[in-house]
Amino acid sequence: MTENIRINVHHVTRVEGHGNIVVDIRDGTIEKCELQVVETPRFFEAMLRGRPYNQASHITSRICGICAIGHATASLRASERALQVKLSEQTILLRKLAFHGEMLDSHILHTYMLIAPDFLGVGSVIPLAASHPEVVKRALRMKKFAGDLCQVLVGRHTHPIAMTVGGFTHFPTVDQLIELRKQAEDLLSDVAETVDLFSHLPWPTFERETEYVALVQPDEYGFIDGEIASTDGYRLPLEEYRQVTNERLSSHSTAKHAAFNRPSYMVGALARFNLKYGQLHPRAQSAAAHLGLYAPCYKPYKNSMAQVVEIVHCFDDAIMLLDELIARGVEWEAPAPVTLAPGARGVGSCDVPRGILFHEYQIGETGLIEEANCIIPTGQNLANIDLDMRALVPTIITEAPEQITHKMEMLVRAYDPCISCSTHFLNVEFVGK
Amino acid sequence: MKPKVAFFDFTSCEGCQLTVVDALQTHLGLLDLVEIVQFREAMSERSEDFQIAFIEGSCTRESDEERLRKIREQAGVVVALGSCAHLGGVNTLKNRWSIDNVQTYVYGDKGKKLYESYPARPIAAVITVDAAIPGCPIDRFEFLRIVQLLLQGRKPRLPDYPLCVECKLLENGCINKQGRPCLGPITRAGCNAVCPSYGDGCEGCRGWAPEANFTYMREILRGHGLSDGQIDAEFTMFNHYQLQQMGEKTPVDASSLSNGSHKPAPKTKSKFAAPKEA
Amino acid sequence: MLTTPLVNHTTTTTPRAYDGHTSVYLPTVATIVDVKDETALEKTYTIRLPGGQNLGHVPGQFVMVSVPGVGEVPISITSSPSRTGETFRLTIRRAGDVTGVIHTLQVGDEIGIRGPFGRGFPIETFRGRDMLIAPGGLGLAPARSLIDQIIDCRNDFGRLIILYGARTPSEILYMDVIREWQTRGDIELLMTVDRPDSLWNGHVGVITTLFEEIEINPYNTIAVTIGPPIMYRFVTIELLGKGLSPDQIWMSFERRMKCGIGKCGHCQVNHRYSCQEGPSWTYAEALAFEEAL
Amino acid sequence: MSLYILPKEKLGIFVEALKANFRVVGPTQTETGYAFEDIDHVEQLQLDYNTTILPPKKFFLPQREVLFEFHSDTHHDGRRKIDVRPVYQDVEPTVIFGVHTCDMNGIMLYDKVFAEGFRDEHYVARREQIYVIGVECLHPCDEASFCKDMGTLTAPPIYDLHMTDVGPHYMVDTGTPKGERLLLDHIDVAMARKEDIQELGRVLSAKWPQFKLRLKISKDQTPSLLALGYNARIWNELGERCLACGSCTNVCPTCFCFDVHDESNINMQDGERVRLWDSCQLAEFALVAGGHNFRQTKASRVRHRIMRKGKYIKQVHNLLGCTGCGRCERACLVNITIPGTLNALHEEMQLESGI
Ligand SMILES: Cc1cc2nc3c(=O)[nH]c(=O)nc-3n(C[C@H](O)[C@H](O)[C@H](O)COP(=O)(O)OP(=O)(O)OC[C@H]3O[C@@H](n4cnc5c(N)ncnc54)[C@H](O)[C@@H]3O)c2cc1C
Ligand code: SF4
Ligand code: SF4
Ligand code: SF4
Repeated sequence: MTENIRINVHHVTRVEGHGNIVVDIRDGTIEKCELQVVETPRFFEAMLRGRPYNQASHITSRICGICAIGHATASLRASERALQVKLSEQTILLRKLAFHGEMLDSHILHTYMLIAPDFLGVGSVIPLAASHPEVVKRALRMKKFAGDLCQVLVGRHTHPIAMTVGGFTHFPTVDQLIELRKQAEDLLSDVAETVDLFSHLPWPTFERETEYVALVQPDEYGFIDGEIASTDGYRLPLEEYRQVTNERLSSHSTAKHAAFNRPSYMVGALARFNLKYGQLHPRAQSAAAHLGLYAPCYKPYKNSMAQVVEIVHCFDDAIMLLDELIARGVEWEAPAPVTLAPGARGVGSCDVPRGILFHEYQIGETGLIEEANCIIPTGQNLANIDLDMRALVPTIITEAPEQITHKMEMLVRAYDPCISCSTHFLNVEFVGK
Repeated sequence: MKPKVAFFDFTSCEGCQLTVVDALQTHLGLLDLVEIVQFREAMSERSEDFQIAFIEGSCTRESDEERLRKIREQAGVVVALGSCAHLGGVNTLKNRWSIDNVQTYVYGDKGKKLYESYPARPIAAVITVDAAIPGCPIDRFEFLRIVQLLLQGRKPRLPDYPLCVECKLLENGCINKQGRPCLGPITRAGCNAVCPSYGDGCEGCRGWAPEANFTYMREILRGHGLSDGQIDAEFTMFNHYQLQQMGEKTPVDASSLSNGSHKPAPKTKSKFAAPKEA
Repeated sequence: MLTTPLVNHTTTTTPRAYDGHTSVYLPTVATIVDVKDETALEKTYTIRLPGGQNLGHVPGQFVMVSVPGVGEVPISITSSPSRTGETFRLTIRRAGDVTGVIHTLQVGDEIGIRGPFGRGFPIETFRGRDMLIAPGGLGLAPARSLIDQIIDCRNDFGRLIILYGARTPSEILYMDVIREWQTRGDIELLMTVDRPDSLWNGHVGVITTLFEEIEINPYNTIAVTIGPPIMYRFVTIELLGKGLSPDQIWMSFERRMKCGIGKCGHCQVNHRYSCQEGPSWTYAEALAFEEAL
Repeated sequence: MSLYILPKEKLGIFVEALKANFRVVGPTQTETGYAFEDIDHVEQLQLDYNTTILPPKKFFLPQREVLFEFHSDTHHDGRRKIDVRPVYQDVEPTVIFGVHTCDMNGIMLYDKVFAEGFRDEHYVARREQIYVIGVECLHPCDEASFCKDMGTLTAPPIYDLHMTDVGPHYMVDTGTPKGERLLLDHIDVAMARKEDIQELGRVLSAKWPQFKLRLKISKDQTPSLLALGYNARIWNELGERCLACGSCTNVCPTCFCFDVHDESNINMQDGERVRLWDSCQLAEFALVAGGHNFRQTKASRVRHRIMRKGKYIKQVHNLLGCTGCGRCERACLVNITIPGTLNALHEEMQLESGI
């Protein structure tokens, strides 16, 4: 039995952003066990002050290259709710479809390129391409669809172009949608093989129950708008998100930790799965069964498994949306009008690959943003990661330090942390509140 | 022997590295030409022995300077990857206020001292940079072209004409002609006018074209009914640092900048200097 | 071999061959048979076309030299037609992308050649005249084609005066050949450098200072000056001062070129395409267009 | 040649019949205006349209055109070997519908530039397969056009077919034997009768008064006006304003300057030499190695463009370089226009000479 262990993983790899894992065990007791976020702070909320509202989605998509469409969507929803914009049905359909593009891109990247190498015993996707070429090729085919979907709808995945307050500035042609539909259809066998691949991996069994929080919608397993729900039974409208996120500062990270009813909670694919398993597309439900994933699941490593389930779900949902759009045709629409008023406020929220994301803006009469607040999923997960690590360490303490390190890294990676995003947090007391 | 390349990130969204990953997916042959020895976002293997360093992100704190200098010492060629590294980019929006102001706004009075920060700047403000791949995010085809040029031992060149050239070749309806702002006429081409092609005006993420005519760009935007403040907001989305730098020597709308003549312009204070805190 | 192209453009149809025609833009693949270092910046390449085919040029013309993957550049032919059998020579300065890569090529390597292009010097009309040739710097490369041609039928011409200016002694081209010219006895050759080194004991100063040292018959002299714009402008003034009329003064205009066949527009001097109607022009012709001088 | 009558309701049949054998392109409506695009259904074809953003020159000289493919390789003996193979891009039987008379003048110039002198086989190969179907302009496109000034309101003799809308039907003039065959092979049409020809005459003479003149001088005077005005003040004023964005030349039906460069594939051995549209308004156009730029200032570049339009091209090809289509005026964001410039130059020259 090891009495003293010091682990210091400087800049965890295969995650987005810079984080260090620090574990310090003396005489068998954990002195320190934390994920330190060392990403440079970026101050997006501060930057937004004084900018025209229609720039906000373009500025905030730059918070994160992986969840760029997510940030843009949350930002647009915040402005739109503040400015009382009524979206057309077509806009809503196109937004959902673009969102699936990002969800797929991110989940495929994470499961195949960042997680799979751990299980298949290689350091990264580059040797994986040599050892398991068919796996990598399949991932690339699926990722290409995700990329094409984003490109056709909004110009590109990283920093979408065509999304604007009230609608879109560019529309796909029906021919392009038909082409995408065909592409998706052709990939269904790849999707099935993906499920199969991940059902055979040796998933760690570590388990720790916590509170799971996600957005819920009445009639779908959706990602945009809705209500905040928790596995502890709470339901809140978006406007009251502060009650959930409750951020507090932490001295070991430039991101702020969040706590709702317990010391920590988890957001992301597993949280969504636990909360709304019943709303998944049938094929996604059977994929979950094939993977052996049942709600509720308290195994954080299986967050990646829930992502695989969501890949299936998003594929099917994208095909449904494509069918609907192809059937109704796509019209060029001018963005819906805005109503400017003094001190208009709005909260926009969506459940991005890594969990719930909130943007809140106050927009002045001239259309300039007066106050802004953004709460990022990884920020909400940090406290939970720390607690998971503390619970994990005693169970593996007898293993070799490299093993321990590896398992810790895998745990952090399972959360698919988007550290560069997480370095934004509030403290803003809105004036007049 | 294949040249060894490494990727580094500073303050950024990692979207440019993601674009590199995309480029590797579509052009796997790139791996036959170079050996990637460090790429934290995508791989765990790591080596400090490299010749070409691609650096993403701006420098936003003093302690990052040391890391940058280390990379510079090791690398034969340093390439700024994307707007943040090349221009300072969107990170420089915070430079409109004092650091204390933004720190307090985001972290509160108690938290602000916890995290180090200083005005954001391009990496060229800290170390010598041999080439830049502009864009937010970078264009994957330009990335591949520039890698090729480096491998041929040529000096990477960027288009030195405005975006409108590419936009016209694509036969897009002009955004400015529709009365909406587009910075195409003063922005360096190379992205294949992707924003106007998707119906949105260019925001200048690739930096200014060498002959950018700010005076008349302002006139055009005024014609759309934009106030000077709104025009500044348009100009500064990615280029706040550049405008600030120019502000020390020349006013942003000095006509002397616009006509290819290089006579020095009169000294005036930048319009883009940080506003006073309320 | 199939590789993904590096451009995000698509062509509307698959390119297909247009049978029976050759493209004017398609270079002939030629072989480098000799490389000679001239100065730190210039090398002379001897090039052989397939089957040793004769280039068929006149002095003052140029070829377009291609390095596939890098580009194509105009280069004057430095060998004279009288000495061009199965090979011809180019002297190339390392000035940028294409020329930089050319400098890495070696004997046996292949390059692309198109041409010869342009209007050369109408050497037939020079017969019987005194020739004053005043090249500056790299201008000696195209001038040498003319000089060698004259030497090879030396009796057809009157005096042959060469005034050559280089920036420094180390930048002097073809030193071995120049020594030969100096010893022949039928060439009056004066050289100058702008900046001498410790070994230089010749003339110092810009090329125009050499004019003080020569007497010419203004009625029977044809002058040819090739060099950078700043240089030929001053040389022209000297020549006019010596009593030459504008149509007795020939010069060469080098502009950016992309096609060599009068279409791409880059080399235009007012309405004239210097790749076609030039690069050799008389001063009298040049006077008619503002952009020339 | 001969005149035929094509009833309007038969246009669709004609287009469909052509589509069996040809790529058919024509003016279509876009979000912001009109553009020449492939015609999939006849409803897309807009024969009464305002000038497109890009002229039909894009079918004659594509924006990006592969000239040849290359392969370069290092041989086992260490020698660098190269291989080249010409490519003729976009060579396919194409019918271009609805070409305005101004744009036909542009095509006429292109034919001189590319098919005469050194024959550009890439152009000629494509050109030989293109059928031009013109359409008579019966009213001005908008205030930007000045075709009447430039004498381009009548069709030049380069069309294969030329259509005039005379109400219930189009009168179709066959300009070439191959045009006539194209028509007769694809649709059943009657020859025009005497009264049809009279009707055509009425329509044609009714159109002229609707077109305004914008130039203060006649087009034949532009070369001499420009010769006089080489050193005019106006060039500096325009140079100040110009954005050097190249839009004016890219949209111009008579601009044909191009750049050539090499694009290598990722393996760095195979690649293509391509030609791309270039613009004399861009800084690099006349720049040479070593840094000397023969047209350093924007003023000198604006002047070069106007000189080409009104003088140089005329000197070289005996056709004016401007068709009065007004595209450059529509594209320019700082209002630099051909009529405006020529008129201002005319005024400046008059003032100078004290008239
Ligand atoms: C008629 C003529 C004859 C010439 N003869 C010689 C000679 O004998 N020896 C010699 O060393 N050089 C000669 N030059 C100059 C030579 O063409 C340039 O040095 C060369 O084009 C530089 O190309 P680069 O790619 O190396 O440089 P870069 O600076 O990388 O140029 C980029 C591109 O611009 C164009 N370009 C740049 N400079 C010139 C230029 N001066 N002329 C034409 N195009 C240019 C070319 O297409 C070139 O590929 C001649 C030029 C002309 C016009
Ligand atoms: S849309 Fe923008 S880039 Fe395109 S032509 Fe207009 S101003 Fe130029
Ligand atoms: S259009 Fe402008 S903002 Fe958009 S990618 Fe290009 S340079 Fe950047
Ligand atoms: S110069 Fe302008 S008006 Fe004349 S043909 Fe060209 S685009 Fe048309």
